[in-house]
Amino acid sequence: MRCAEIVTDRISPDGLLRLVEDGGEGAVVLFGGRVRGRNEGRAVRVLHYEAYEAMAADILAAIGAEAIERCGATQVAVRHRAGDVHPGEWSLLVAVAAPRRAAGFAAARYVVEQVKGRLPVWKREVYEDGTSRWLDGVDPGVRSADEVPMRTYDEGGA
Amino acid sequence: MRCAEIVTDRISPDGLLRLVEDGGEGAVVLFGGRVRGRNEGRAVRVLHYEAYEAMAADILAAIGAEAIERCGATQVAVRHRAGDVHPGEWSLLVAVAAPRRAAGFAAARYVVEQVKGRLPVWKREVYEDGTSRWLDGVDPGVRSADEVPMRTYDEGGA
Amino acid sequence: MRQVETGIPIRLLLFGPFREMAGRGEMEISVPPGSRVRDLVDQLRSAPPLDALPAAVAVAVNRRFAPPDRDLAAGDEVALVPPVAGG
Amino acid sequence: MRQVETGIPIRLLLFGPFREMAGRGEMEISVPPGSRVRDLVDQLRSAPPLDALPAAVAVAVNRRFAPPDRDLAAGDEVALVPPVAGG
Repeated sequence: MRCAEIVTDRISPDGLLRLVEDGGEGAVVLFGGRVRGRNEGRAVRVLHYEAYEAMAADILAAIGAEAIERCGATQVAVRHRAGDVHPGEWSLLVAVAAPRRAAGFAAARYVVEQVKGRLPVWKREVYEDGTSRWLDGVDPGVRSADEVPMRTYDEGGA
Repeated sequence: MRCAEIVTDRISPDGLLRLVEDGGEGAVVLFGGRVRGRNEGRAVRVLHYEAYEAMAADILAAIGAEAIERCGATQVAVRHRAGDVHPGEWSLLVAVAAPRRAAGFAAARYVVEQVKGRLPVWKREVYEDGTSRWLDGVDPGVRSADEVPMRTYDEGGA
Repeated sequence: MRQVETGIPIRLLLFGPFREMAGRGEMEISVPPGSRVRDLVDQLRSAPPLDALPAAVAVAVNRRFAPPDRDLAAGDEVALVPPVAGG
Repeated sequence: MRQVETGIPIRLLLFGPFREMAGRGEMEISVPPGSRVRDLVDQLRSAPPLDALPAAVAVAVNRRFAPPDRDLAAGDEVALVPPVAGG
């Protein structure tokens, strides 16, 4: 693990890539999620991220460690924004290094899916017309303290 | 398609990311493959890439177009090195932008697998002791001119 | 009065839509001895402002997701976790 | 001599291990009229320096992979494609 942070400042791919590049591994995979200027036909002014920061930081670190252990990645760096994020800005960046491409892709995808499925973060979309709403979320489930939820995903799905 | 090039100069993730970033899509996925300093226990001095450059450029462009059409990516940029590539340098960089993460991951993976499976490129590994050898390749098959080979891959495999 | 004296003090955290429902993000509350997570949720749901809590609500105790039968202890930090929307 | 006069001129490209086998990357050759890709490969395999070509070899005609029954025409650029190792 090189980094697992919830931050209010802007984040950049370069910064994250540098954190995982120095091990000399053969494969590096980066995922970046950005706020879009339009959602479901409406012009978005800003996406406000609310986080249970202490818990989210713990979970982000756990997700990164799981990606190393389960997927065979060597290095994982992940940053998630909190606060106001404007269209075009990155909200989530994940960088992984791995000896092989399959492990790299699997680890990056694992981190992204787990972030979406269990990170205690909520987002309120604020539109250009001044209205706003909480975006639909995913039930993180009610689990025992030591149970790590596994989610499967369909590579070809949405 | 933003870029599909076989180049002898060094390539960088930043440059490729910038090519796909400007569309404002929600998901960006980058894959980078690097030359490793050791392979099967031997110290590598340099990896020499030989390419059938004209055909490779055509195929690279076709692969990118297929990733857009089949996987739902919006932008694809791909660069592959030719000539001498030293340990730590990127040999292949793929950047894709897509409306959704699944399409982004699928497209990036598609490009990487197709590059490995059908790009007319060969590599000779030169070791620190001065010896060298051609690395094992994959039979691209003998196909009709219009048939595009499809390869399946195992997300969890090597 | 006896129940209040022997009640277990809990720090309740509310986020996102639940925070808006409650009108605040943090509450100091008291639950009867022997209460479990499900008892706390039932108690909250029994009266405003959180009477509109969904039937199944994820709960974290001391920053970890906890099952409904988890016992509560004095000083626990209990968070009601709405459906999450990271990424 | 007649065969040479009516032979079809082909530009043959060789890469990687095949280039090393042949000692050069490019050859101008001539094949009999009516030759297909498989005939050319058989012809090359019949004598040095390419007699060690593998039984199944991928061939590109004018920069596209071509099947064994593809007809060859004058001026075609034919490449013998060893197993590829991109990435």
